[in-house]
Amino acid sequence: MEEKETVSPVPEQKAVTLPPDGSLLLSSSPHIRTSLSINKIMGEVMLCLLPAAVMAVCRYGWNAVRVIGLCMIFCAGWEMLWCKVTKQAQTVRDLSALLTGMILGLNLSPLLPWWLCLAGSFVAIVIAKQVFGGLGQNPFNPAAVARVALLVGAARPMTTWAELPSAFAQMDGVTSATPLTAASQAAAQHADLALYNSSDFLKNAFLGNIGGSLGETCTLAILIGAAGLISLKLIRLYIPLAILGTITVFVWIVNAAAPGLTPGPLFHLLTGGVMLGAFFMATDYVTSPVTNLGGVVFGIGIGVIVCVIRIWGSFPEGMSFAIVIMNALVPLIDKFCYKRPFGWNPVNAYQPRRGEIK
Amino acid sequence: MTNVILAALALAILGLVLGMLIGYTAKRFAVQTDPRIEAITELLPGANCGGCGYAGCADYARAMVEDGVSPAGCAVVSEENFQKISQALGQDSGKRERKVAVVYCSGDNGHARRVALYNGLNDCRAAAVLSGGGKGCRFGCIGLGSCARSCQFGAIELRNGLAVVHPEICKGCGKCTEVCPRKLIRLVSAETKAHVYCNSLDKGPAKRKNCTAGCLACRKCVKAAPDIFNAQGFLVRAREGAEISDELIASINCPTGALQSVADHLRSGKGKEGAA
Amino acid sequence: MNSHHLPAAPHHFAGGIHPADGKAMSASGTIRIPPLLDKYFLVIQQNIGIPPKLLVKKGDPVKKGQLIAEAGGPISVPLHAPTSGTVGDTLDIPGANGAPVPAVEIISDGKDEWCEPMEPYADWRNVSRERLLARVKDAGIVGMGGAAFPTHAKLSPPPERAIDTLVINGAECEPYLTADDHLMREAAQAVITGAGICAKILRISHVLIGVEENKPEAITALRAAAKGIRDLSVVPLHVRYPQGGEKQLIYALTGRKVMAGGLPMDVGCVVQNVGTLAAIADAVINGRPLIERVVTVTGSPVAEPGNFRFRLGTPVRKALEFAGGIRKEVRKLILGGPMMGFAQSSLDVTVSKNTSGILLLAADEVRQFEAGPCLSCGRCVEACPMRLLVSTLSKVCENERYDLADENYVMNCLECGICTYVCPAGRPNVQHFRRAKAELRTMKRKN
Amino acid sequence: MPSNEWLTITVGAILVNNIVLSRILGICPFLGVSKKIKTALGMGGAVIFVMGIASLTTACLYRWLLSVKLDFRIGSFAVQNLDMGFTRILVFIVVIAALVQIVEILLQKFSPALYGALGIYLPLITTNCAVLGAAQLNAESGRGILQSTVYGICSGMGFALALILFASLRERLELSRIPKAFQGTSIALITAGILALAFMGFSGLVK
Repeated sequence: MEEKETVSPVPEQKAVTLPPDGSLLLSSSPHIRTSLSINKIMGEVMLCLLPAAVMAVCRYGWNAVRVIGLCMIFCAGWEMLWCKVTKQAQTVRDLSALLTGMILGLNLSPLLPWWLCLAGSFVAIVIAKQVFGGLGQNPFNPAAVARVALLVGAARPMTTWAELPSAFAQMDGVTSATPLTAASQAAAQHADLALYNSSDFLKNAFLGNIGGSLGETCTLAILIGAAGLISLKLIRLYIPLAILGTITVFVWIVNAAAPGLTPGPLFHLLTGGVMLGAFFMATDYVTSPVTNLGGVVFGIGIGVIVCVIRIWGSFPEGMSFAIVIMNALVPLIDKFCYKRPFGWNPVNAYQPRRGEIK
Repeated sequence: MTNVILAALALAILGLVLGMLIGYTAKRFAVQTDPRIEAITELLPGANCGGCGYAGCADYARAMVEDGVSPAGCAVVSEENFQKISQALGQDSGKRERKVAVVYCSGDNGHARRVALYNGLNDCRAAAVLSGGGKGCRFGCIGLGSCARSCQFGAIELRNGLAVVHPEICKGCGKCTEVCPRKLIRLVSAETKAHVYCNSLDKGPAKRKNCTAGCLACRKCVKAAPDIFNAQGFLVRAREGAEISDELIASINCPTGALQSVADHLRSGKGKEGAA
Repeated sequence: MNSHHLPAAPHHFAGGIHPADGKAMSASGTIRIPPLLDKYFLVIQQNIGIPPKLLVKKGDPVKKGQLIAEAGGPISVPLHAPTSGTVGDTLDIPGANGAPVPAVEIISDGKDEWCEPMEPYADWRNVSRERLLARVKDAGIVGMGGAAFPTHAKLSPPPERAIDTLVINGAECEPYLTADDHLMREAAQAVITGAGICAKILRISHVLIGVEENKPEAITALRAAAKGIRDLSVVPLHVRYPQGGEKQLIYALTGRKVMAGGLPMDVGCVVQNVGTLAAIADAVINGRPLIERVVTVTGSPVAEPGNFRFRLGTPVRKALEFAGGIRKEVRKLILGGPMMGFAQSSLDVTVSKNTSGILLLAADEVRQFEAGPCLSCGRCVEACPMRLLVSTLSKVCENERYDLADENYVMNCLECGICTYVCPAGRPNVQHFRRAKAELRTMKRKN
Repeated sequence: MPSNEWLTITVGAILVNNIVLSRILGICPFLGVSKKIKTALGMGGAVIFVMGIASLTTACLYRWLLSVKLDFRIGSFAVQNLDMGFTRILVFIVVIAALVQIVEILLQKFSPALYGALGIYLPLITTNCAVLGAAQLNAESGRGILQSTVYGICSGMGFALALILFASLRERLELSRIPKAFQGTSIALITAGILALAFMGFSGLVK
């Protein structure tokens, strides 16, 4: 050992200015923390929703601005009002209410009257979130619950769509129904579904030239947003991939078993709220399982329920139903999909034996 | 008409048959329970505070009946019900002394020195291991209110960083004494009218540095009333259950105000909060 | 890398993070030796276990390295004077975890004279392992990585435990700290010698030294010092906190998993910190007890951050003076690293056998806990090296449902701090778990 | 759409016309015994058992006694074309009540832990509308005895499913900071409402 007995030159004794009495902060370890915060996360998710919102405005003009804006304002308003009435600290600054409003707005029809936006926001913020204790405590996705409530309670306004100024609208001849509704009607009448599997149609669906709720028509815009979510490390891919994969496989099997019952897998992936739901709603932290395995189970459940409702149910679209139903299962999934702690049951347990020791 | 009579008859027969069947099963598979357990459970307060050391009142009642545990373990039950329980158990009940909890500290934010800011769980036990949550005194009240939250009866008030027990509400269950990491809450006879509200075993100067309301062991009180007050090291304690008149306290005039009557202690905190 | 028929060594573990490490601040330069102080305040109990028994009284003259407290039991180590002089008062000073602890004051006479040294075993290979083990104990050596567990106890596993590997922890995964890094660079030979002594005591030859890849100089130095030693390998590890956690390190180096609630010896390993090894080498070869250690003094408010060889009992106030003083407002004073160290409220705490660092954080570097609502985002679950369901646990503990906390394996928590570091809601998870563990321990003791 | 009769009965009873979430029957035990998954499992099992047996018994009674015209004579007293169908509810209640009483006694004897956990709610199944409802629905839809039994069991399974789902949610809600005004039954009812809303998505799966 190279012992250094020589004393190195000492810096001249500078008086240590002590922090004043009682100003040192005492807290438990760790003493450093990530710069991430809740409102940062919410803001970034909203940023990722922007492409879809912009596309909605391009397609539907002021109506889109109106519905999305109203929902955001109403949601924030309800949150502020709730905090005021229950005399608790204002939580609107965590941006979660605005995000809920934005997602809700993107889930609605551009022609929805303002009072339904108000009611929907009330359901989302007050009934689905605040009565459960606010952010982080709600078992159900607020936007999905609001959409389900509106779908059930106000089916007509929710499914009335603007005239589509696109080439496809004329081609289809259906202006008041989404392709999903049209396809399910066509299937019920045993009509030919080839139209919905044509590459022309699918291209339109990908680019957003079809009818539907504000934010869910343009798959491309949603995928751009999803890429943002992933690159910002806001979501993990387990849930969306499980949903999309399940839908693909399920529809493929149904198609193989009973042709003519429903259009192909691509149709189901590109229409309706699947993309928006898979990337932005099912991945909601609060209401999805925390483990990766749980996420996969959750996603598979959503995929199956969506397909069942779409193919056999009386509602043409089942994404929000599926999300809310699977939300109810999350506590169970979390319970059963949790692998135990490190070293709990070592598969490759190593037990050295006496003879092995030199 | 015949139909109705027949229906009634048929139902009556059905009822009879089923009733007999139930009667038979009830006899055949009967389970014996002691009716006293239920009766005593009814008499207990039902707060399930756990002060007796059992999992709730029903469990305690079971223990009383089956294991012969004394009913005196429940501090909360009213005198009347206590007598009834003793009767039901066929035991001779003695007179119980009412006890209340006392927080032996008067170091609220106006008196105790803060050496650091505390940032973390709002819980005394968690703060106790972190240099005691920032107050300089390592014996005094941490002031995060774990005891107040543990009290089923809402008898503890957190006042300006100091827990204060309201003796008229306190049932003496002793839950707070277990929760307090500093062990400065004790159950004492409700008859004691004044206490030395300090728990610090530090030497005088060290105590003085950390708190302006601590007992400095000047022994003024011990000299005035040696039969009531006795000094243990650097801390004076009033004898439990001693008669201490307000005049005596006034004549002693404790220099730091650590010796206070219970009523004054309750009042003074309020006044200071208003001032702060 | 090794000839043993072991599970594949993964060189990393599941979970973990790499926080901004701030090591650059103190990484340059060499270990500095501070001048002698007038007074040292030696905390009497510097080891986990039984406190040692004080042998001196006020006014006694002492020499440097003289025994001033003897081991109080099997899990206890003696304590030695850091310099020559006289024994002063026995008084209470703030301890590292906040509670006051008894300490003895040593008033220096400025001569710094050594006492009669223990017999140097320069040729340690020919000394019996019993004598080596006794020397480790007599020199007062404890685990210097932080646990302060008496090393001689760790080196004498029960005979029914078969040990085949000595795992050496040079990972130093804690951000900001570079004490082990410097030690490995400057005293690599001592580390290797210490490893050899430990291996001899354990009657094994297989030694693995794990060093994170961000310390290339240390790896080079260790490899140079270990040249020609069969069965000893220096393994570069992924840079990932908590690579230096005992279980994580063993897994990364050998692929063996220590069972929950188990000890390294269950899988045939003994883990030692590099600082401990250097101290062992010094004790065996030079016959010197443990009276000083390398400490990193760092943080943005420190004028001249670096590594120092402090005598035990040096007050932090003095330590900061040696490091050039404070140049901006301090918000937090931490003994140890930022992830697992203890925040202090007083500058009167002293350097003890397990103090690896003195870290100051300025106001703008400290983000306070906010106890926001848990979003169940799963970042903590992803990062937990023990694979606990942290989000659920955190909520359970917040509600003081310790029964549920136990069901959710809270007792396996390492308190490494990752879950709290990554939490966007700023929840004080580690504190929750600490409290839950303490409550559960008392509950279990009662029953 | 699944045309198979059995599929209709099972899927219909479990999902589409879930006895709790769609028909809003049996709410009392649904709210009462859903605090813990463990008790919910026990209760679910009890309900499946009781509903199955009750459906079987009542279907037999209905098929062979209540829905047929009876002709009999006792001595000189002759009855012709006696239709006892109108006593259906009375008979069902009496039979189910007796059945549950017996089950309760047996449980107390053989599984005191489960008995303690189910507490007051076992007697509640005695006159539970869910059990009676299943019997009534069977009688109304004119199902055969086997179909009725299967329907009863599946309704019980639907109840158990809803109960377990709900219990797991409530275990989570227990850890939430629910405003005082909404704690307990009120939040449970809101949750049940949202669940019912979501289960409406299954409408149309069976006719």
